[in-house]
Amino acid sequence: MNTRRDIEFSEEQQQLLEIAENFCRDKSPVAAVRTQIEVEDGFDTGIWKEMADLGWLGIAIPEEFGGSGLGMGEVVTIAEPLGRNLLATPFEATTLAAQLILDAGTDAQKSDWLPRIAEGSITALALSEEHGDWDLNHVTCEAVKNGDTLTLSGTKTLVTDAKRAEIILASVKLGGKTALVLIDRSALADSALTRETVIDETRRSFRISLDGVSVPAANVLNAAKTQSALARHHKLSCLLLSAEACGGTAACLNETLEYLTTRRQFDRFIGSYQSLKHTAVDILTGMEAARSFLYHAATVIEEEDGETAVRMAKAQSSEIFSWAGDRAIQFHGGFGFTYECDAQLYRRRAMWNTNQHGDAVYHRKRLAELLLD
Amino acid sequence: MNTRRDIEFSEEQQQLLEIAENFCRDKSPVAAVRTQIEVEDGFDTGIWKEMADLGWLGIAIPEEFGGSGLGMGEVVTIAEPLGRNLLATPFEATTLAAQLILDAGTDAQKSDWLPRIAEGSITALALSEEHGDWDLNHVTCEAVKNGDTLTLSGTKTLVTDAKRAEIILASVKLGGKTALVLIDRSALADSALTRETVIDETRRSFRISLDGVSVPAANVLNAAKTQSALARHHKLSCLLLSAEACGGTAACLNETLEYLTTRRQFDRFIGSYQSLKHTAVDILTGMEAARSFLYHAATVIEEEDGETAVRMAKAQSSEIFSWAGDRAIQFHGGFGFTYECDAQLYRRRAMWNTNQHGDAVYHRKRLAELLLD
Amino acid sequence: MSETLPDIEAFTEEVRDWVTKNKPGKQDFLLPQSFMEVGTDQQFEFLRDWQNKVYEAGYLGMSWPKEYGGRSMPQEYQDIASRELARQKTPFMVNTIGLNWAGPLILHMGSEEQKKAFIKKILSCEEIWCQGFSEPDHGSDLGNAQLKAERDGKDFICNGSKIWTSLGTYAKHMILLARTDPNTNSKYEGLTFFLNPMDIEGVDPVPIKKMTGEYGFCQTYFDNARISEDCIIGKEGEGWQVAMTTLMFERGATGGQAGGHSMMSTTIEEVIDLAKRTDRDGACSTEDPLIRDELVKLIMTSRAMGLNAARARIPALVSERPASIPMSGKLLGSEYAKKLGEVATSLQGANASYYVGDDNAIDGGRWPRGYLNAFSATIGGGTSQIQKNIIGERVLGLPKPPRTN
Amino acid sequence: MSETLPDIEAFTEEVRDWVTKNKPGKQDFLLPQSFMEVGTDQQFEFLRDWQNKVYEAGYLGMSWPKEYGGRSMPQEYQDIASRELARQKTPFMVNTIGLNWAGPLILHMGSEEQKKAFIKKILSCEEIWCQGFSEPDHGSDLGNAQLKAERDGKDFICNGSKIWTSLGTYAKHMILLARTDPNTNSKYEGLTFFLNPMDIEGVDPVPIKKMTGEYGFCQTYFDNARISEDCIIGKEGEGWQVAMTTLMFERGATGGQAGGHSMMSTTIEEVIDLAKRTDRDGACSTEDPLIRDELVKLIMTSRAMGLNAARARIPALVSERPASIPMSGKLLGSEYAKKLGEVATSLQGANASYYVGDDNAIDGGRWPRGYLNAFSATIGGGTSQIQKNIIGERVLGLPKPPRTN
Repeated sequence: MNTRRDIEFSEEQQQLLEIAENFCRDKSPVAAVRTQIEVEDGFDTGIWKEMADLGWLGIAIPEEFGGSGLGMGEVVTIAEPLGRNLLATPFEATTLAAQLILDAGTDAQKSDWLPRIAEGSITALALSEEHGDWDLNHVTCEAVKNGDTLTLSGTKTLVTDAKRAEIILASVKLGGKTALVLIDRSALADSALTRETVIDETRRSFRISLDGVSVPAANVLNAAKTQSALARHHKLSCLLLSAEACGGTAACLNETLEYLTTRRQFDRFIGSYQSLKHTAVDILTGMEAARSFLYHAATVIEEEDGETAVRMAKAQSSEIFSWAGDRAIQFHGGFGFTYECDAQLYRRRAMWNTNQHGDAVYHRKRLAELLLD
Repeated sequence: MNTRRDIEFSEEQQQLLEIAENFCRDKSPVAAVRTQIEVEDGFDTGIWKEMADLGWLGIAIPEEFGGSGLGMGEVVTIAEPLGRNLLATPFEATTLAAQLILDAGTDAQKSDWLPRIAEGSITALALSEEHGDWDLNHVTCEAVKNGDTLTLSGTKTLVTDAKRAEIILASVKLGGKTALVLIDRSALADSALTRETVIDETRRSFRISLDGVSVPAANVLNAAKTQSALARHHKLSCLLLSAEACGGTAACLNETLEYLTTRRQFDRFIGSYQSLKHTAVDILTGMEAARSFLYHAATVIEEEDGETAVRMAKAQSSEIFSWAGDRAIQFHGGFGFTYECDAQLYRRRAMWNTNQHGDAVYHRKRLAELLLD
Repeated sequence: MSETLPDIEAFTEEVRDWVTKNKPGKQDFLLPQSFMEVGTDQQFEFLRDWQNKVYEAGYLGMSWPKEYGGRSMPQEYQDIASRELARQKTPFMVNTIGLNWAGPLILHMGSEEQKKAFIKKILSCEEIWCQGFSEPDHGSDLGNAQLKAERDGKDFICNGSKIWTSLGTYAKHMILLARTDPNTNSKYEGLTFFLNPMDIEGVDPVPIKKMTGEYGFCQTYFDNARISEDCIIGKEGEGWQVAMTTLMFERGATGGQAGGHSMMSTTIEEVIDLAKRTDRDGACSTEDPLIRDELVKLIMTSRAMGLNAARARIPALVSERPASIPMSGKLLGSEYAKKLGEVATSLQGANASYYVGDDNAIDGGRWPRGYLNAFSATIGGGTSQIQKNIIGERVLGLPKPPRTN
Repeated sequence: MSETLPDIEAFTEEVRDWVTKNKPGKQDFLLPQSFMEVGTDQQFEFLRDWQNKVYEAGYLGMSWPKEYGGRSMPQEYQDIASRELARQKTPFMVNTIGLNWAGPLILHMGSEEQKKAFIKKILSCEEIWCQGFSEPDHGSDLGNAQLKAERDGKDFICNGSKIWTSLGTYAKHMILLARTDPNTNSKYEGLTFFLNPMDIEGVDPVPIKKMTGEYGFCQTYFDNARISEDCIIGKEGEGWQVAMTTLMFERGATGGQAGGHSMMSTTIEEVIDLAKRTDRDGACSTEDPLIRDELVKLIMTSRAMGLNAARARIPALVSERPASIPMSGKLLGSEYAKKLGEVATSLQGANASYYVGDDNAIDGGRWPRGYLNAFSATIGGGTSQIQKNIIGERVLGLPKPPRTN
């Protein structure tokens, strides 16, 4: 009869959050972020290795496959600080790929691939296509089976960190149904990858041509489990995007507050003007709501109410992160309009974040179906 | 090739507007409005007679029927000041009823009824029913024809000024189709009328039972013209409601500004605080937009673009009037919460106004059909 | 009983049973939704009896000390009881100022005599309390209180008036902020906080008509009213600090309140239910995509407040700004309640124009009335605008506007 | 020609034909949308040539005096030409500061020499103008300009820097607000307004990278730059009044500008067109009810601005606050433009993340870039927040905050 608390947060999560916060603060001050923007790979492989060594890539992978057997609630405690410090790594994609394999992989696939991921093999997700639709079943790439070999064709887009990835998990149509295929990066020629120019300059995004690529037929994930795995993938993606957005909003708000409390105009600190002060409060309360949704979603993500919870988190966090970034630019005045001002980093990140896996309007539409029908 | 101006405003309109503004200011200061709230009829019959003597009831009635043969653009110049001074009279309903008769009446009906209206016979519109739907064809009242007589049944709601009306124009189903019937008020027993309690206390609204009421069959308006007359009625109603809302918003804003420039808190005039000042500016710009839509709609109301124009006017004016009233209460602080503060008069009027003939969301939906499909 | 605490589960069940058995049925008059809306004797007496019944059953002031009328139990038990009373939509506790402001204040800093004299009667509803902070010309600016209290021997002679004294005509006591020294450097000095008896000569509460058309507030006039210095709580001249302490109880930043819910809040579930009973454009309102979006936004706001409260209980998840959630509650809750009333009203098409008193009014006209009444919370206790100043300054550390004098 | 004015209809047709025949075709580079976005020489030269062509054809500065290079015709003709240039989406007039600020100012209060020297070359685009009002530390607070100009005989020695000087590297002249007397009672005194040559020693415009990743502004450093007193416009020490006059031209409250459009504004029609080319939830975006509502709101905002302008021409319909519509134009237009970019971007689903330079970017990435660039107008020339102060104070008569010093 005890009422279940809406948010649970274990000792373990608390420790992880603290560690991750300190790690990200140390490794990714904004100057480092700007350096990585200029660097080809877009992230520091040394940092990636440290993350792997900390066991972060295996957090939600069962112990039998080399992970620590925790859950997505623990992953969130890493993703939020990463977002806060704009530390763009393949962490999210790699983690999500592992979950797809866990959900739909055959025993052999799990044994073969999960330990590699847990150790830090960068994994890229190739699920998007040129149409830009958020529906994971809207897939036009194809796979044709020929004996033990699959021959692939078509183009995947917005594949982050594909160049440095060791594994690529792609969606294709196989016999008319959406299938997930594991591709060893070495099966792709370098020329199959084209770097994309995206709004969030901390990202390294690629378009991948699958034309003529062959993979062993054994690399297809279990067809019977693919749909449920994709559904869970959508939820988990939204969860991590929400975590990233919550972290990003917090940093963006702090950056703005710093300016509002030091910049003077008309002989007053500009933060004393209500038009700025009250908006900052609106962002604060919006962010608090987003973070409450986030940790609630992290608590119930694997339960029946998980979908509702995570859609709320994504809707709220997308909207507030975008707004916080927008106001950060505006409130920095002329300086906000320059590349030098960090406000743009957050606003650009928010655009990327919002445009992944559905924006606020999209998720509210789904929520209406869940809650009103 | 000369570009037609989007808003036209004749010398005649200008004069009418001036006269009406002065008239309403003189006759309906807010103290008089509060007096009328306490009075049974809810309006001053002396003022009504003066309005009739000024020829206002016949403005849009052709000269052959005793009017002055002007158009709805001229009526708007009366309706806006009436709204501004919360002068609740049967002006709008009477004017709109005349237009329905003009549009769908037989020659005999026009000759019989229009001169009476032009002279000031109060006319009530009985078009609503208990379902509260804005669709004028959603009618459940019935008329059954028996020789030269129609026998009516059912209940009409939200009939303003029915008690003092000499003529009632009601919608009923006749042979399955919506029909409009002229009812001499004397055909109704007093007991058929029940006064309604409505949010806008300046209104006198009634529920009318038509059960057992008989009227001559000759009182039915031309069936072939009824649908187009109702469509035009909807547009004209929206036009006058928009005018009323624009006037009401202007008065409400001024009332608020008066407080903001005289009330001090924390040693400052409260209007110097940006949270109040900027909101007042938002109301101003929203009101300017509403008024521009209004006079554009008044210009083109009888043309092809009239529907689009008037829906924009209604959507914008409903929304801004409601918001202006809401903020007026809030910005008056504790005083705003009292019956004594005039803010509530505007807010209540805005609720009534918005809820007639479709709110902003409703009209934007129709606009989307007009503009995007 | 404070030694052998009942089992939580058993207690929860006990409360649930008691409430189910004892909650009042539907009345033939429209109940007010908070103590600020009590407009008739019938409403008042009904609510007073209900609070007394809840107290007698042991479900009010449970964490307050036993010696003054409480039960000295952990707050958790009261929370369970309060939640259950709210969940079953029982009437609110009418002695709100006593339970949530005066009581906690007296327990916090009152004298032993004051505790003995007042606390139990607050809980039992024998003595109603009202508040005398706001004045007609200084709404939100409490520091500018001008009601004069001039010392005359061991008494103070009071002149002036207070406004928004809910239950003023029923109250036995008022918590009163008055100016005992008009010649101070700062307006925040020279104020004194009294526990003022309402039945003395020269104190006259006059009901004010609200914009809803109903009653619920008074303006309380002081005409040479004589108050004893024994009525002071805190120290003479330090009334501002006492008032701030009191407001902390209200703004929910700290605990100490007696429990029991103080509002019969409208819920989003009720609005959804209403939506299902209304049509838009020839179909059920809940099929309209714009209405759906609006309802989902409201559901989210509602859930966010609940989840904020849950998160606020986990220190690691509120470490950056622990005051943020507690201090925002009043702002968010009051604006949400107003929005709820507004949306609910808008669902009713032309029928939204009916008001309380009309037979055709949907749900007796509670929705438009609810919207209007909701302003009491967006205005009272510090307007939403002032709440944002406070949050901006105290939680976000943003600067105040420069002092002008 | 000023004596025998052409027939309006014939003139309208003549302009239309000319524009149709002469407007430039599509370029192989993405054109900037305003003078604040000119980032490359290629863009600049193209735009300069186009303005020159329009001027030579007689469609720029038509209402300016013949003796200085204009045509002394009624404003109506210029308006027709300007509208047609905008309607056919021709490139904007790049010498914006010259045409809209410096030119009107010089005509209004310049000396005969200044008029002769500058006006024609502004129109022909032979000499580009830039503005030097804002400073790095005093963004919106023009009255606080600190760039020092110390008198030295008949010259002034200038030190300091100005920011947001668009076209700084191309400009021949700058309208410059500098502090010639640091010891005044009010910060608004002691300022002087110069028509400052950019090619003198010690003036150094350094391009600033914008958040879009492109260039378009400079910070202009003054290092012992020597300006002659002949460059003063107005009187020494009265620069504030001159600056305010100049801003009046920008804010559109008064006329006098040379005409020709200064922005290639994004239109709602383009956004609707985009919506028709994108999908949402498996159907065309224009079928999504929420998107439809958003688009209708934008159409309404767009129409309202046009209708406001039409109404502003009818004195009887703006008699209560004649300044309201003209003074709100900048606020409404700039916020609308930003919203347009934001909504347009949001229509693109996951593809909204592509940016200028990507082959997959819809319409070359103009939408997210347009959204970001739109901040130049919500920030520049007085932020939207400051615009609201100005409208609140000057149009609504609301009090300013109390002076703090």
